Amino acid sequence: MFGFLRFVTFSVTRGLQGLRRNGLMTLAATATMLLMLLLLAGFWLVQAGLAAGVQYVEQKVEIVADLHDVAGAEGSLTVQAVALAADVAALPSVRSVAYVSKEEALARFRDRLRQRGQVDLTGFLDRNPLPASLEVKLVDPREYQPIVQLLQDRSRVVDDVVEVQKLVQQLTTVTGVLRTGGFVLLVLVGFVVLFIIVNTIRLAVVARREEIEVMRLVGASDAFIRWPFIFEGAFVGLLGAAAALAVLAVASGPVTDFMYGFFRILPLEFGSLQRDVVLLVVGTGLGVGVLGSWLSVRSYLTR
Amino acid sequence: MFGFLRFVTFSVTRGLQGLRRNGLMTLAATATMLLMLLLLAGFWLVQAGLAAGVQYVEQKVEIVADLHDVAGAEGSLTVQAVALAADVAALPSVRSVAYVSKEEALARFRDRLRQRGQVDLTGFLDRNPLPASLEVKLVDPREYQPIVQLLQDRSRVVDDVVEVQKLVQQLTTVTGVLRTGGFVLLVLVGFVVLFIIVNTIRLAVVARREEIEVMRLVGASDAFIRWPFIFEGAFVGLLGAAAALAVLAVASGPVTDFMYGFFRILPLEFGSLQRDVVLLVVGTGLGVGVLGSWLSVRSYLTR
Amino acid sequence: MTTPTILRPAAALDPSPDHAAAGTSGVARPVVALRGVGKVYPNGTAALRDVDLSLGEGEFVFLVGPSGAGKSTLLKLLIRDELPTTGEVILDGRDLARVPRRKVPELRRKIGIVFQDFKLLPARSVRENVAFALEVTGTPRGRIRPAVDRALAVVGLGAQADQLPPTLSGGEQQRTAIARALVHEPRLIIADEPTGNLDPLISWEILQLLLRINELGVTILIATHNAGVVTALRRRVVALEEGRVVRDEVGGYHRDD
Amino acid sequence: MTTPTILRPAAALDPSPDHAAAGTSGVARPVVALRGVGKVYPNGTAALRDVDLSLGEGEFVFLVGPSGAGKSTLLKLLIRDELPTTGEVILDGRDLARVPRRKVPELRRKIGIVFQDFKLLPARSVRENVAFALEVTGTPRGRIRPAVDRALAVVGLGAQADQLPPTLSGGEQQRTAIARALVHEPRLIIADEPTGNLDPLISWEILQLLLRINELGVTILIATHNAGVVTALRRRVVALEEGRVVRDEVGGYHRDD
Ligand SMILES: Nc1ncnc2c1ncn2[C@@H]1O[C@H](COP(=O)(O)OP(=O)(O)OP(=O)(O)O)[C@@H](O)[C@H]1O
Ligand SMILES: Nc1ncnc2c1ncn2[C@@H]1O[C@H](COP(=O)(O)OP(=O)(O)OP(=O)(O)O)[C@@H](O)[C@H]1O
Ligand SMILES: [Mg+2]
Ligand SMILES: [Mg+2]
Repeated sequence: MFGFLRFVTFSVTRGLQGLRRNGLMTLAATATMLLMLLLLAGFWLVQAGLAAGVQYVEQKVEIVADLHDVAGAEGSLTVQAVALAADVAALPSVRSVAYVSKEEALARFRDRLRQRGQVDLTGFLDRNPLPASLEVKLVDPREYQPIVQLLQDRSRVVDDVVEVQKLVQQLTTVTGVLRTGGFVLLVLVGFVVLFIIVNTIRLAVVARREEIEVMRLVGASDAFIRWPFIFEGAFVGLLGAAAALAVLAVASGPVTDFMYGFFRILPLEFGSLQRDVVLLVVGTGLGVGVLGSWLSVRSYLTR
Repeated sequence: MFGFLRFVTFSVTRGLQGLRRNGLMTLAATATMLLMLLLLAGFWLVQAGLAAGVQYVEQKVEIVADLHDVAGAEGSLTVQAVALAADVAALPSVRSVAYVSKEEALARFRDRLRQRGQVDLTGFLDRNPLPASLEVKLVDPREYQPIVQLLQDRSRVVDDVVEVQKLVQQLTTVTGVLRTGGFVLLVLVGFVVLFIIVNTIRLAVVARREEIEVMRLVGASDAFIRWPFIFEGAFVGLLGAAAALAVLAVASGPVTDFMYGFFRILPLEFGSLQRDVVLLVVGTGLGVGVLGSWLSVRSYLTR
Repeated sequence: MTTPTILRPAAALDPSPDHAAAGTSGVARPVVALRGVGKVYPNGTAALRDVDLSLGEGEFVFLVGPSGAGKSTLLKLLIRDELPTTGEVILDGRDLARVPRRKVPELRRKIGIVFQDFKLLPARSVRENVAFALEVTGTPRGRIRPAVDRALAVVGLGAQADQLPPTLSGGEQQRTAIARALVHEPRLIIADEPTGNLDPLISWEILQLLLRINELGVTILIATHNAGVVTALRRRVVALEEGRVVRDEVGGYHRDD
Repeated sequence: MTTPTILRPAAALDPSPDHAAAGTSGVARPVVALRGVGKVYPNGTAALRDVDLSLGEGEFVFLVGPSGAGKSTLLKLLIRDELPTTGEVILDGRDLARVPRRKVPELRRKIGIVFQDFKLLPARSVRENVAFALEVTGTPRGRIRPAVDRALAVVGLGAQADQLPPTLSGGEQQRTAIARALVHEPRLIIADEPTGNLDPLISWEILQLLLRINELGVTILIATHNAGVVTALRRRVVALEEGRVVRDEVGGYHRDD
């Protein structure tokens, strides 16, 4: 027990000494760690923003079914439409169904024209040419096919399922590409980061093979040789992570403002983003530091 | 002359020997170089794409001046409008001016409605409610103010300068942010790349301080000490650059297809992109390799 | 070190005939035994050929022979830094080739070794280099400091305790290496050319010290070219030549003086 | 190296009295002169104090003194590896402190130096280590190979030419260092403890070699603890003690033998 305590004290002390003694190496490794962690965090944030944006857009995807528009039969058609809406809403893949009446459709159309600064020509109309419609929102926009089918089958009520196929397909392709692309990029950057940090630590350890050699010959057990280096690697990782978090904290104000201003249009839900970033940065820093040291020392021990 | 040839041969030979002898170091440095160059090239491409996109969008920015619409006075107004168009076109900050007649405006409006799948209500109209207009494209969209002024002054011809202020402002803000942000990111990534490669090479040289020490003591002149390392750094840089270009060449097919599909909407002009990337990658690799070696060796020479 | 008086070998000698008489056979339980040991390095150099040797507990033995004869190789086998190509090396009754890797550090801790090339850590002070051997083997903090101070005093390095090895003279570096080998009070001391960089005076002092330690029952094996010392002490001398033991008897550096 | 015959010093000696008589004043034009030289290292150690010394062209001088006396420091001053704190070091008529940094390599090329810690490159073979000194000073390729082979033969390392230093015995490393110092046929040879790892036989052979080279007019300065060699040769001996020259005369290692 005492022995173990002594061992830990020894390892931590030696690890810290190593940091101080190998100034250049420590600096190089820590700086590399910092930059790589920033890169990783940056990519991760962009990826998270992208994912949130994509999700938001997907939520907006809806199937619109224009209903038959027979003058005089409005009453009975409305009843049938409401029944259909209830049927559709019962499907598990449907998030919500909204019935848009003819009047509401015209009001929306006018709004849109006004918003876009286009000329409102509806004043010249003698009757409302817009049909009533059902707007169906989906849980997963890729599963639109069965719902479109159902709506088209009710041809007594439904006049036309508006352009939904092409639109949804395009959108899901785009968002899928963005999602996958972002993830692939994140993984790639992650590998680059891992590789470069491990490499830097390895170089730092190579420069101290003499020390390992002497420890071996003097009768130090593997644990006594390995752990100081591992602690040293862990310290480098934590230092780099702390520095990276500090930079992120300082930068987060302006960046958030900017992002917020830029993406104002999308009310994105970032949820536990902050906690995730801290975990990512600290975890990667620590993990890579320890892993790098472990690997580097191992090749000198197994002789 | 012979001496110089011998010197170069010596340096190149030693440089190559150094590469072979310091296997791990060379590998680490080259791999770091490769990854960093890929990162740089990737960022540069994204930045180039962004810049091209922004430029395309900016080209589309135009000032639209609706002209007075007095029934019966069309003839005289058209003459005045053409005269105004000529005046505006003479301004240096104007790229082009187009006169859009009432008929053309209506045709365009119908086209737009059709494209968007909206209901064409224009059939119900008894007369063309759209005014003729002047569409002015700018060399630099940020310089819209004087032109707007000029158009508004001619109030005999010009009825209203359409929403141009807000729109242009928003757009130029967005594109400016994208441009600056992209550039700043590119510069940051560039620094990260420089720093990490120089660091890696420095570590590789530190591991060989003994060699430099012996050369010094044995009476080698600074040039004989320095140049083998510089050639070694240059080789590492070129190796990394060649590997990066190979990766880019292999990846370019699929990536271009994807990008093309994705950005189909924007007929972007990439121009000499390929040549630029080759120059960037090779130049950076070589430059950083040489610089890193130079800096690293120098600190051992100036003692 | 500052007194130019010369300690004459005869005046300093403690003949202790029981050690001197130990001879080839190793009267006491053998601490070290080599049986038919051959060592061929990967590049084909045969550094040792069919060496038989046994050191009894408490013996004091010189290992001599021309440059390249295989002395350092033999010492490296004893700490399992190298493994023999043929034959077996037995330390404390155990065949080193059969000791699992995990147990090797334990064995090495019983041995104090002075390397021919010192193997000091350039970034650590003299004191830290000596303390290193204790720290990395888990010695309690409180015991390290006094042990290190004692070892440094014994080799006359008190004043240089805080210098770094690159700022030491050759002899000071060698004495640091010796102090490190002594500091954990090993039962077997192996010294490879421990006086090559030392003036005759300090060489004699170091040997006096080793003799005193030997009297406490510690086995000592010294590879050396220092003919004067070897000849004057008339202890057991094992002579190697081209990897073979060509002589093993009490006597001087050369067969006939 | 394989013949166990012992070359007795007397048998090997070429007394050449003109050198032996050179004495303190340096009859010939002084190649090396130290005037009131003091050296205090940054940590405060005074390694040399007010040293005056002059070596004439073609002299053969031993530098002796206890460990830490300042011998290596003195040698380092001669190749401008260190600068003196006070006084001047004059090499070939030039004050080393005034030689611009750019000119230093040229000066060093005229000197062959054997370092106490060898300073061999571990990743290069023996042959390459020796060739290194020629290559980095711009010697034409064609002249390197024969010169290196000659130097290696002279120190008896022909067989080990392609080994790396870490796979050499201590003595072989030392001989590699000696070969490197000789290979460019310098006009001044400075050897710091060149026989510390060598057996008496090879030590004598190396000294014979240096004596022969000295006869060709090369000035030679050797720092050593090898009392036997110094005493047998009866050349000029400069003794340092605590950084001061305490003796400078023709004689042995100790004042009174
Ligand atoms: N790792 C190695 N690989 C190849 N050959 C080696 C290795 N180590 C030593 N040798 C060779 O083995 C021979 C014996 O070497 P060793 O170091 O045992 O000699 P030594 O007796 O200690 O000599 P010295 O007195 O010069 O130190 C030498 O010829 C040397 O070149
Ligand atoms: N770079 C340095 N910094 C500080 N002190 C030093 C440095 N180099 C040498 N010294 C000290 O200067 C003194 C003289 O050292 P020097 O190496 O000249 O001795 P030496 O005569 O060569 O001894 P040895 O025979 O042991 O090699 C020693 O006490 C040493 O500790
Ligand atoms: Mg040896
Ligand atoms: Mg010295």
